[in-house]
Amino acid sequence: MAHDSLYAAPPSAGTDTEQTAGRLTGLRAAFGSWDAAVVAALVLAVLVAGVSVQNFATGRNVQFLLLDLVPLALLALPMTLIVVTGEIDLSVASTVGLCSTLMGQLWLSSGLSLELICVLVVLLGGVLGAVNGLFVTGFGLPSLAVTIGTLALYRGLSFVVLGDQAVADFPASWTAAAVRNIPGTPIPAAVLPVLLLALVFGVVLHATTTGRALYAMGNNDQAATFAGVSVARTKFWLFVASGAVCGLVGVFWTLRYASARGDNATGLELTVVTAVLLGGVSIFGGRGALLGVVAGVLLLGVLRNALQLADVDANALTIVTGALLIASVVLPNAVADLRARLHRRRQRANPVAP
Amino acid sequence: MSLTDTGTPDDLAGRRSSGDDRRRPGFTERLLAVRELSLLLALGALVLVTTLRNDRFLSGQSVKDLLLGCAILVILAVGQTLVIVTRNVDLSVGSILGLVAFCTGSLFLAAPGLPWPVALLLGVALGALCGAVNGGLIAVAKVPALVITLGTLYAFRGIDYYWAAGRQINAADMPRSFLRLGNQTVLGVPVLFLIAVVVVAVVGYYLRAYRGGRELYAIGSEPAAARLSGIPVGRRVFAVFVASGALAGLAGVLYAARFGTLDAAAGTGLELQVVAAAVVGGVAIFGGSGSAYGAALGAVLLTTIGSSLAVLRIDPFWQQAVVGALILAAIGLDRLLALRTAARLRGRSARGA
Amino acid sequence: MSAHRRGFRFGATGLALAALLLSATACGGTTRENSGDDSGAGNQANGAANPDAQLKEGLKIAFLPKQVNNPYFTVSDNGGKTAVTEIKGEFKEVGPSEASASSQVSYINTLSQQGMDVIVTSANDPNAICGALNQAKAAGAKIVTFDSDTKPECRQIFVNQVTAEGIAENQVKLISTQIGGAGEIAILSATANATNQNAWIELMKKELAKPEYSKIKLVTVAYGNDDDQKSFQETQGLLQSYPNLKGIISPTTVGVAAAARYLSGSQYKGKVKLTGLGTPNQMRQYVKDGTVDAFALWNPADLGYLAAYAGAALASGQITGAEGEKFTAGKLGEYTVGTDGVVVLGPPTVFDKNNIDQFDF
Amino acid sequence: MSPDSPGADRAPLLVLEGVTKSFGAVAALRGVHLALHPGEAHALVGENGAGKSTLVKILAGAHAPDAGRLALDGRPLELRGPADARAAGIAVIYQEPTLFPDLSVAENIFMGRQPLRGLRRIDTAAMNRDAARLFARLGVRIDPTRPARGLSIADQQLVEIAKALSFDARILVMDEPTAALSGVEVERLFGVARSLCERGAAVLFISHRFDEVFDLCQRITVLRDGAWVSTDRTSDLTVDAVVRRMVGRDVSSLYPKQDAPLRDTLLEVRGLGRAGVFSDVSFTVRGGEIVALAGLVGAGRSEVARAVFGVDRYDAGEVRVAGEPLPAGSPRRAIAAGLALVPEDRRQQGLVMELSVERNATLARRRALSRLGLLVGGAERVEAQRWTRRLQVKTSRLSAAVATLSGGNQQKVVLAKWLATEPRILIIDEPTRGIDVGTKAEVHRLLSQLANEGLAILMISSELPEVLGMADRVLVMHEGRMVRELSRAEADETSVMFAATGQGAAA
Repeated sequence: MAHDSLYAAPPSAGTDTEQTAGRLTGLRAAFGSWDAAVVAALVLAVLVAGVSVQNFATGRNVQFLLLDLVPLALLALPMTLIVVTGEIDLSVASTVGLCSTLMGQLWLSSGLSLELICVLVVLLGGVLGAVNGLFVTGFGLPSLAVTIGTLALYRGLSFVVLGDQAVADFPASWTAAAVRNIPGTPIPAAVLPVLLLALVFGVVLHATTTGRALYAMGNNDQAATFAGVSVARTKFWLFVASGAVCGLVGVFWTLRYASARGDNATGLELTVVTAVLLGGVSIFGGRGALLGVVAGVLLLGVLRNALQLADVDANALTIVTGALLIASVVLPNAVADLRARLHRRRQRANPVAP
Repeated sequence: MSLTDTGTPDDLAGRRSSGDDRRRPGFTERLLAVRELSLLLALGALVLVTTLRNDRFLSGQSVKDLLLGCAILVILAVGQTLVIVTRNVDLSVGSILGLVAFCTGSLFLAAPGLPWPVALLLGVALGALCGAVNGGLIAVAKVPALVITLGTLYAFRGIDYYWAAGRQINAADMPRSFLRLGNQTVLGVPVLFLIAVVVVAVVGYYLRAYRGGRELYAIGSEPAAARLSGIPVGRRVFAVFVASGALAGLAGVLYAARFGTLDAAAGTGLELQVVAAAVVGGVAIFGGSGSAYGAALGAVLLTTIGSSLAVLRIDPFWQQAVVGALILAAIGLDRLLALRTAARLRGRSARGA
Repeated sequence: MSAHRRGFRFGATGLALAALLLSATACGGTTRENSGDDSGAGNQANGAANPDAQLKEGLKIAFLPKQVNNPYFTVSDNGGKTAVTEIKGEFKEVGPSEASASSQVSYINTLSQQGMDVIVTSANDPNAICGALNQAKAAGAKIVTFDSDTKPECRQIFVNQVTAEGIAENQVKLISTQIGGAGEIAILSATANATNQNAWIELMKKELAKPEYSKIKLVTVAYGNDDDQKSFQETQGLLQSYPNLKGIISPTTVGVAAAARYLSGSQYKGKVKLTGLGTPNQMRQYVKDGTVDAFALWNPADLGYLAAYAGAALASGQITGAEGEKFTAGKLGEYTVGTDGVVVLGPPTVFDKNNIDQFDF
Repeated sequence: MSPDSPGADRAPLLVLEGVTKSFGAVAALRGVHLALHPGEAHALVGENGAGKSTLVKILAGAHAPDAGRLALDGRPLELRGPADARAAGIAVIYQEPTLFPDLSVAENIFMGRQPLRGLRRIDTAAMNRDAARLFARLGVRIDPTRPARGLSIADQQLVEIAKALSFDARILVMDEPTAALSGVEVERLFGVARSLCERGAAVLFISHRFDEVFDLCQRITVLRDGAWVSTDRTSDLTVDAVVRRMVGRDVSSLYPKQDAPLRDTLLEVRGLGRAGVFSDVSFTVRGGEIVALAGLVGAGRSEVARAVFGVDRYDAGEVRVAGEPLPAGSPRRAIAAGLALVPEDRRQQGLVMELSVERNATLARRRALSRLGLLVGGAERVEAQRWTRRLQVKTSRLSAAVATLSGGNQQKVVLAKWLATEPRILIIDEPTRGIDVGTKAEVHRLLSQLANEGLAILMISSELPEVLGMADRVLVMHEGRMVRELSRAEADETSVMFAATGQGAAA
C-alpha cells in the first residue's frame, strides 16, 4: 500500500510468489527481447518507409525528422528513469510551456542577456520539478495525482505569465542556431546535446550505483530503503532533473519556433509516455532500458513522419499514436500470457514430467 | 475487560479495544461525511464571497446557469468515481463524450424523425461499448488502466475526428424536442441537473448500500485480498469501465442537447477536470475510498469556481491554474487527514489498558 | 545511497554550470537592447511579375488550415478546392488535428518535401511557422496565408477576409442600430491577445468615439478563448456583472454562437441584443427565434477560393506579391495587391431574417 | 502408511488425490493426496518450498491444479475460483492477513455476504452486531465500525479468524495463523478450532511450531519437495520423527552458540523513545556477543530495531556505535557506521523479488563496489559469488530472480547482502521465521560463527528455544518498554515469558 498502486499494481500483488515468479520469467523473456524487437521494428519501419514513401530518404527529411524529435527525445530521458522507479511525471509538457513563457517574459522585460536567461530557465525548470518532487516524496502523494495537478497548474501559470501573447523577437542568430545542421551533414546540431544527455542518463541508469538503486526502488521501495537507499531523496532529484530537462526543452522549443507562447508543447506528455512505454519500460516500475526508449522515440518519429509524407490524415495519426501506446503495453503481456499457456499445455500433455 | 482476573495476559486483548467506540458507531462513514461537509462549506464560502461582490450571482437565472453548467461534469465525475474507487482511472471519458455527442448529432442528421429517447439510449449504448473496449483491453493486457485509457483517449478522439472530417452539426439539424431537453426547467430546475441528481443518487446509494458497490471498494482497497475473498475482480472492473463509458455516453447525449453546436472537438481535455472533480470531492486516487456524493460536490465546486472567476472578473487565464492548485490542495489535505487519522488509530491501539 | 552527497553534487554541478555561463556572459551577452533587428528582412519580388502570364495547369496547391477539424476551415478549404479544380491543379488539404504551431511546422516541412508549388496556410502563430515557411519558400514553394497572417516577410500574399476598419465599422453600426443608439455594451472576444481580434477591438473603440455613438458605452471586453463552454460562461458572467447591459458584440464565430445559445435560453432573450461574426448555419436558429437580429461574416468559401487563385497567380508568375499588382480570381473578379502583399476579400456580408436562408455554410 | 488408514472412523469430508501443480518450470506439487475427516484437526508440515502454501491456494480455489482431483463428501469438486471454495464451505486463514484497509472491520468480515434488508440493501446495523458477536466468541474487543487500516498484525489475524468463523465453514484451513499471535490468543484460536471440530468440521492446520501442532492435531501429514511423504496419528509420532521426515535426514543440534570472547561495546542505545510505539529503551551489545530481544509480538522489538537502523525516526534518546553517536533517520549512515539489519519481512523489506540474486546480494554494498559511482566490470558478480558460495545459496545462476528461490535460500541471500557490507553490528529480526529446519540450523551456526569473529549481534526472535539457545543475554520487552535483562544463566522459559507478559515489570 505504500506504493501508489494506482498504476503500480502488478497483476498478482505479492500473495503468490511462485505464480508471480512464473509470470515474471515470462515477462522477462518477453521484455528481454522487447528492446531488440523495438530496434528491429525501427529498422523495418525505416526500410519500408525509405522504399515506399516518396521523399522519405532524403537529407532534408532526416533533418526535419530529427528536429521534430529533439524535444520528445530529451523529455523521454528523465521520464524513463522516473518510470523505472515506479513514478510518473505527467507535467513535463506544461513545464516546458511555463519555461517557454518565462523565457519570453524575461526576454521581454528583464533586460538580461539571453545566455543568462537560458540558464535561469533551466534552473527554473528544476525548481518546478522540485515542486513535483516535494509533493511526491515530501508529502508522500502519488505522483500521478500530483503531476496531473501540476499539469493543470503549470499550464495555467504559463497563460498567466504571457496571456495569449507570443514573444517572438528573439535574435535571428539564436533562432537559426537552433535549427542549424552539423556542417556537412543533414543532421541538426541540436541532436548532439541529446546524444550527450542520452549517454549520461544511460550510464546513470545502467552502470552506476544510482541506477541499481532506481531499479531496486521501482520493484520494492521498502526493501530499497532497508538496503540504505534514500528512496525519497533519489526520487526528489529525479523530478528536479526532469524539470531541468523540461527547462532545456523550453529553451529549445522557444528558439526553434522563435516564439514563446503559453500553449507551447501542449499535450506532449502523452507522446513522451507513449515513447517510454513503447521502448519497453514497465509502467509498474523496475524494468526497462534506455536503448529501447531511444529506439521507441525514433520509431514513433519515423512512423509519424512517413505517414505524414504518405498523406495520411492527421486524425489517422492520432489513432495510430493511441494504438501504438496500447499495443506496446498489451503485446508484451499477451506474449507472456501466450507462452505461459503454451507451457501449461505442454505440462498437461505430459503430466509425468520430472 | 470482562475476563481480567489478576492482570493476566487477557488485557492484551483489552488493550486494543477501545470502549468509547461503541457509543460512536460508523467511524469509517464519519470520515467521509466530514469530507462532504467541508466541501459544502467551501462551496458556501465561495458563493458567499462572490455574491458579496456581485449580488446577481445568486439570482434565479444565475443559479439556473450554474446548475445547468455543472450537470455534465457531475455525471462524468460520478462515472469516474466508480472507476477510481477500484484503483483504476478512466482518462478516455472526454473522448467518449465527444464521440457520442457527434454520433448523436449525426444520428439526427440521418434520421430527423427519431424520437430523442431512442437517441439517448443509443448514445448510452455507444458509450458503454467504448467502456467495454477499455475494460476488455485492461482485462486482457492486465496493465494499468491509466495506460490503456491514455491510449483510447487518442484512439476514440481520432475516430471521432476521422468520422467528423471537419464537419459541424448545428442546432438546426436536431429536433426541437431534443434541444429543449438541454434547456428546459422543471420548477426552475434544469432537466439536465435533475438527470445528474438522479445519477448521483442511484450510484451513490448503490456504492453505499449494495454488496456489488461495497465490493468495488474492496477491490480498490486491496486487489489481491479481493481476489482471495472470491470477488470476481476482473468482471467487476470490466463492469465499472462499461458503466463509466455508459455515463460518459449519457453525458455526450446531454452535451449535444445542451450545446446544439457540435464538432469533433467536443469535450477535449475534459478528462482532467473530471479527475480533478473526483479528487477534490474526496475520492482517493489510489482507490478504496470516496463517494459519488463527494465527487458530485467536487464537480459543482469546480464549475462554480469557473463561474465565480468570470463574475469576479478575474483574469480567465487563472482558471486552469486554480484547478491545478485545487487538485494539489485536495490530495495534500487528504494525505494530512489520513496521517492524522492513522495517528489517532495508532494512539488507540497503543493506549494502555 | 548517498542521495545527500549526490544532491550536493547535483547542486554543485548546477552552480558551477551557472557560474561558468554567467562569467562567460558577463562581458557582453545577447540582450534585447543589443540584439537589434537582424531578423530576416526583405521579402518577395524575386524577378519581375508578368501580368499577362497564363495560369499554369497542374499546379500542386496545398491547404494547411489551423486545424483540420474546424468546420470554418473545412468550408474555406472547400472553396479553395473549387478554385483549384477550375484551374486544373492538384488540390490537397492537410493539417494538424489540434491547432498548434509546432505541428503546423511539421506539416509545412512535409509539404515542402513533397514539392508543393503553393502552400496556402492559416497561421497558428505569426512567428513560429516563419522559419519553416522560409525554408519551403527557399525550396521553391509560393506561400499564401489566409485568415491569420504570419509576419509579412514569411509569405508572399496574405488574403485578408476583410479590413479591420471594415469589421469595426460594420459591427458598431449593427449593434448601434439594434440597441437604438444608446446604452452599455460589451465585447466577447476570442482570446485576450489574438492579433486580429485586438486590432478589431481597438478600431471599434475608435469608431465608438465618433459623435454619433456618444451615447453608447463600452463597459468591458471578455474573453471566451474561442471555447464554446468558456464563451457561454463568460456571457453569463457579463450579464451578471453588468445588469444594465444592452448589447454584446462577439466578433468570433465560436463566441457569438455560444452567446446566442445562452441568451436564447435565458430571461435576457430579445432584451439584450447580440451581434458579431458568425456562420449562417450556426446562427440560423437564433435569428429565427428572435435572439439575434443581424450579424455579419465574410464568406469563408470565397476566402479559400481567392487564396487559391492568389497562389496560382504567384506560381504562374502573374504576380510576385508587390503592391499594385493585379490578378483575376475566377468568379470573384479582379483583385489588387495592397501594401505588404495584402489582398482584401471585400466587405462582410450582413445576415438577417430575410437573407439567411440563401446561405449554407 | 497409506494416507487415510488411521483415524478413518468416518467417511472423509474432503479428499485430494494426485494433485499436481507447476509454475513455469518449477513443480510445486507432485501427486499429493490428503484426506480430511469430519471432526479432525489435521496438521500439514514441511519445509518451506515443500508446497504447503500451494496446496492451501488450491483448496482456496485461488489456483487450479494441473492434474489430480478433489472430492467433497465423495462427490467430485471443481473449484473455479475462491467463490466456489467458499460455496463449498472451505474457509481459509492465510499466512498474511488479506484485509481491505479502507473498509470497516465488520465489512471485512462479511464482504460479499453482508446481511441484507429490503430491496437487497445491506443491513449495516445487523452486520456490526454480528461482527461484535463473533469477536465476543473469540474473546477480543475490536470496534467493528473502525477501518481495518491501522490494526496491529495480531488484530488483523483475529479479524481473519472472525471472517473464517462467520460462515460456519465445514473445512477450516489455517496457514500459519499463529505466527503473530500471543499465547493467549493462540489458546483462544485453538478453542474455537476444537469447537468447530466438535461440530463435525475439519481443520487443516499448517505451522512450523511443533508444540502447537502436537497440541491441536490428531494427525500429521508431511510434505517434502512438493510430494507427499507420510500421514500418521500424532500419538505415533515424535518431534524428531517429524523433523526427520521433513528434512529427509537427521538434524544435528539446532542451537549451537559457542562461547566467544567478549570484546568492546559496539552498540549502545540510550533512552530511545518513539511516541506511541516504545519509550526509554536502553541497552548495549558487545563484540562477540549475541543479545536476544524477546517479547510478545507487538511489544515494539522490531520497531526498536528499525529506529536504531534509521528506517524509522525516533523522538528521544541516542544511538552510539563504538562510542560515536549515530545520526538518526538514515540507513545509509547506519550502514556506513557498520550496522546491518536483516528485517523481519523478507519479501517486503529484505529482498527485491524481481531482481536477480546478484543484484540483491550487492544492493547494500554497491557503493563500495563502484569507482566514482560507476560500476566497473564484474565487481558485482565477483562479490555476489563470494557470499552466495560461503552461505551455500542454492540457485541455478546468479542472474535468476530471487523470487524463484525457496524461502530458506532467499533468507540466505538477505544474509549475504548484509554480510557483504562487512558489518560490525548485525541486527537480525526473526532470523529463521518461515524457513525450513535444515536451513535454520545453518543460520544458527552462521550466527555463532559471526559472533566468534567479533561481530555484535542483536537478535529478535519469537521462538523461545532459539532465544534461549543462542543468546548470551536476553532483553525482554513488554508494551514498548524494556522490562527485564536476563543473563544466560537466568534465562529460561518461565522467566522470559513472565517478563514478556508484563508481570516482571510490576516486580
